[in-house]
Amino acid sequence: MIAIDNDTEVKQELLEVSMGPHHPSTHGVFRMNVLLDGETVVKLKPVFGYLHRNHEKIAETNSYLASIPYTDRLDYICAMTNNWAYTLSVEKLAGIAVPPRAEYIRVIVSELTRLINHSCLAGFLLQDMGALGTPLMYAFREREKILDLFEALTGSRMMHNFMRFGGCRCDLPPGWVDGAKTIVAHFGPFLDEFEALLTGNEILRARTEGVGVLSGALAVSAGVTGPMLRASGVNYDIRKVDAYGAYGKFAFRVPLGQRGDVFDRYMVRILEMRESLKILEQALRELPDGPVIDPKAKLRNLRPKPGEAYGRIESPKGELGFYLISDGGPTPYRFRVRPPSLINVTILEDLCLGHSVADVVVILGSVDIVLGEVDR
Amino acid sequence: MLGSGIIRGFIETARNFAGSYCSRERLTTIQYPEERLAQPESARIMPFLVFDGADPKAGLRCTACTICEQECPPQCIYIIKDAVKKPDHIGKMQMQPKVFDIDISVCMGCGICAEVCPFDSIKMDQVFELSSGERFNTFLLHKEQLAKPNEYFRKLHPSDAAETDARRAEDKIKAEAKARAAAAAAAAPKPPSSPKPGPPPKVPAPVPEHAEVAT
Amino acid sequence: MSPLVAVLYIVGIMAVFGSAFALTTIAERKTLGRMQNRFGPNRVGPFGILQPMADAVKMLTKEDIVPSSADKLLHFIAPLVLTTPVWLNFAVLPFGDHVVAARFDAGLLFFFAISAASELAVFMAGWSSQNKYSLLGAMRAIAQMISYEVPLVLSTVTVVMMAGSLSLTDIVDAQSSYAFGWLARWNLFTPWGLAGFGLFLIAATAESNRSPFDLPEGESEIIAGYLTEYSGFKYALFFLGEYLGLFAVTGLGVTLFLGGWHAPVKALAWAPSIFWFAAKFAALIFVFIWARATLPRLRLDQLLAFAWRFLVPLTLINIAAAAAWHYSAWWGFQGAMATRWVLCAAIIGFPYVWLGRSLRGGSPALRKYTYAE
Amino acid sequence: METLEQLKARLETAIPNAKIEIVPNPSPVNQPSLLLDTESARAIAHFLRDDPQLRLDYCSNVTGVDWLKAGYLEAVYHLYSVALKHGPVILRMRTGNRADRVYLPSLTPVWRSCEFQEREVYDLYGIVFQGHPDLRRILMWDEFVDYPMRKDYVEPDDYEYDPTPHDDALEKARKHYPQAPAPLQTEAAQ
Repeated sequence: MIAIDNDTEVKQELLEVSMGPHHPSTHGVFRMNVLLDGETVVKLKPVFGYLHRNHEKIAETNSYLASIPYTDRLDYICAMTNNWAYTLSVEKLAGIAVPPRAEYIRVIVSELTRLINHSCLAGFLLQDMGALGTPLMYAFREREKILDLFEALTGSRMMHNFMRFGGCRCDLPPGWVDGAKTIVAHFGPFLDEFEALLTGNEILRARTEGVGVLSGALAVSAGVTGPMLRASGVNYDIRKVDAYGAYGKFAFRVPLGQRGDVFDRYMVRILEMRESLKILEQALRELPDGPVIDPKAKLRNLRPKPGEAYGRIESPKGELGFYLISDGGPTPYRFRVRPPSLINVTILEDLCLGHSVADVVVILGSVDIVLGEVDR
Repeated sequence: MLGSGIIRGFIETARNFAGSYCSRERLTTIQYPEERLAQPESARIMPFLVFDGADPKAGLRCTACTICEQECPPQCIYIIKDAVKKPDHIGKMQMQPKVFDIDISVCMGCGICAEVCPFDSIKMDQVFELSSGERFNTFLLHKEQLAKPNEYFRKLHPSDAAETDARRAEDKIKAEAKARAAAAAAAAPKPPSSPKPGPPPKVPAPVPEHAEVAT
Repeated sequence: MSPLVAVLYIVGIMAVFGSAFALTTIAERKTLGRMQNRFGPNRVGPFGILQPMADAVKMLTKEDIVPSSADKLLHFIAPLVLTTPVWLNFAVLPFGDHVVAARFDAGLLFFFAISAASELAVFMAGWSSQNKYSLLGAMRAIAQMISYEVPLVLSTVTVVMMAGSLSLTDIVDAQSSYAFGWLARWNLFTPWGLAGFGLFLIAATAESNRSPFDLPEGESEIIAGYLTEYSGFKYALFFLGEYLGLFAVTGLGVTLFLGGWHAPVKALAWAPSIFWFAAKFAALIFVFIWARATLPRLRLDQLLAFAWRFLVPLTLINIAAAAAWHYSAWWGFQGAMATRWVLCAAIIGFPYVWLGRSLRGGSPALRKYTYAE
Repeated sequence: METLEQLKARLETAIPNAKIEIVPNPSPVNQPSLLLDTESARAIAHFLRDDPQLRLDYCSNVTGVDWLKAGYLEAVYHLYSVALKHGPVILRMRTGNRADRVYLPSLTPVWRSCEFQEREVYDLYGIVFQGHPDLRRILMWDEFVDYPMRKDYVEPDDYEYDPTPHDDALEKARKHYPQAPAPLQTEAAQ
């Protein structure tokens, strides 16, 4: 800002803007204290907590089973992967095995979730860039089909509450696999269409290339995970590193970005969706028969032996981990969620410095946070 | 490049614009109050209580065991046991709830209560139009409002209900056989003194009806 | 012109473009909806046709909020300053055969002079609201509108050169004949006219704050820009003013490049002249809506760079192309027409590629992505 | 990867006055951890990050645990190596008590990912991380006084009117609204 004081001396002042929580791009649940020089960001501090409900404390007073529906609500776009991370941790803590069919089903629903998340993310990113929701609507159009599938399986469109310790709550209903195959077959052409609308678009490229560059070294140090880390060129995918579930059985590749800017983050997600389609094709083709839950696994009254376990999976947003301590009682002594959204946003200020307000919104969109998970 | 990407985008939106007039695929809106999507069998919204027969009080399957109350994640179920017992479908005397309240403003529809219920009593409803202009007396449902007949359950979840009904019928046959055996055993050494000869008038044996519904 | 006719014109223009505003809002929302695989508003009246009425009732009954720290007077008059002068733009537009309110000899000049008033109103709104987002929006608007006024005016210079007049009626008359006996001689069907129309359209989009140049009110960035602190009727006035500005500039585009009220082919010349104007007008409005559904928004620095480093040079080069077209008109050899086209296309085409490349900072190669197994 | 015992021995030779203990983990998953002393923790962290055999360059998870009976707070760090793709190595640090000696060295200078997570532990458990660049509350508001994740935390008695009270909420409602409004009376009448 330029203010002219009494001596007609031109003075430069910084403008402090509180972006959010009542800002169209932060959806009422996130705030950034931004210091601007003109429109250039000089300082940026994210403020959280608007959606804080102390999920961890609630989980420490609830039984192990009763926490599963709460995990649906962490990252409310990807309830399936949240379920999986939690059940995986409890299975580690209590030493429960999962039958192969259940592992396959888990992979299938998780990869479908990844498709939902990444396509919606690209839509939201473009929405923040001012594309008036058109890409978002196309993404939602495809998402609806997957949600229909999830509803037929779990009874709920978003809050699935599907996985259980030692497997899954129920088996696939008849005709489900064929429905999934159809969706997978149609998703590739949809992605082509989506990319025709977006990827080559000069405006999109001008807005995203060279914006919010994240170096690989900083990304690793800051604990950034998921597509954002891989967009910076670091090859680290927990599906490959840990090969949890049935992921070791599938052939898929991990796309890596070069420059770590917003465009790379967008493209890595698009390419990751194409790899997910490959996993889905294999998993749906080779889905084994058998039980979907370990018959010995207890639904209620789970009392793991005292000890602790940290289980993690590659959720669409990054490493989602659950750290559990049991004291032998019916409730976890300590229940900790390692939320990828919160930790990925650590470097928001580093990414935004020197860019304009308009870029802040785009960078925030490309980080891909869900406040249900950031605030818990 | 140099505008070709933008033109491709224009073609894409034009395709969707034209497609919306000729293909359902590109006009996906369901115009809700007039059009409705069929809910899948597994759909779950809020819990309800199942009762057998015609009398919601006598036929209520709930035995007030409070397992659902303990397992409910947001603690929205509230049960007080009644002092008076009543017989269940196999004639065994069971507790019954004096108060069974579900606070559906708190309930998150996870379905864990239905999953843990060992008496097939609590099941998930599929009514989703639950909004109300009155928040004080509408959202705390009592057992009178929660109780729904078994036919209703069969309509909502046919395969689940078929399985439940078959199991319950089998239980009943076993219990009757056991009672007969016990009665026979009791009759052999000394004259019969059976205090409870089963509850034949109580349960209207839902087996034949169910067979029709399930097919 | 008798006062009675003048009053008729005033009433007619206000009625027609006032209802065009209402129609455009609903048409825009429905078109956007269709492009996004949904219906758009279809609840109020048959096919949602009464939606503008519902919007109007909503707007007028909303509370008028004035921030306590605002400059009350400026805050109050800013929407009026925007909306009032815009009407004057329509005075010089020829809507049909002899249907024009004021035959100014310098009609085009008058048009641009009047439309510059909107910048003042926008800055008044942004400044008086005492809101940081409003101020950012106003500053963006000023930078954008002043920058894009230059290419907008320059892109029309070619038309003025060729018609030899600033009067819009004369410009329409200059496009009245038919080539080969059937195809209208619109400016659009010349190389400089085609390029000029494209440049004009881009500049006009920016000038009327339409997507993808809607930075002054870029919702996802600065809430609603200079409109942030406006509500109710004042907001509606701003809305009206913006749409009227868009209509005016669309009408100008029709007049300058699309032959005004003339039919595209001679065989269709029997239709009323006003119909042709309206049809072209609607088609151009559709293009604006289409762009809104398709394109993301530019950033301010990119927007200004685009104006000064791409549009302005290209409009100047377009003038050279027009000159080349004009001075080669006497060529009479076999294939002269084709040669002239190629020449003019080259004069515009090569700088287009070169400027476009330099704007993107070098070669626009697609990135290669590696995969880890 | 070497075993935790080998690692401990190597750490003790590399950092002479380090006091390290191995905390066993009896659960089926084999995840024992290292208990560090607060004085040498940062040196150990640097060693773990930079040692070519370990290269634990990625601190995944930082969390607090309140051991009410034992009387101390604990910070737990889960380390992985992105470069060598192994892990986890789990570090623990314990405070002196739960009241005034709640200071631990911050590992944010070593791993940037600890920044928000240590703030969260500070916010919810009240462990003060010395050397943290920006130790403020993160999830709770700045004026909040208590530490809500501690086991002895008592939630403030700030009952807001609940239209459908039952159980504890009903007790609270009766306490806060002795003149019970209509729904409470119907509830009480039951």
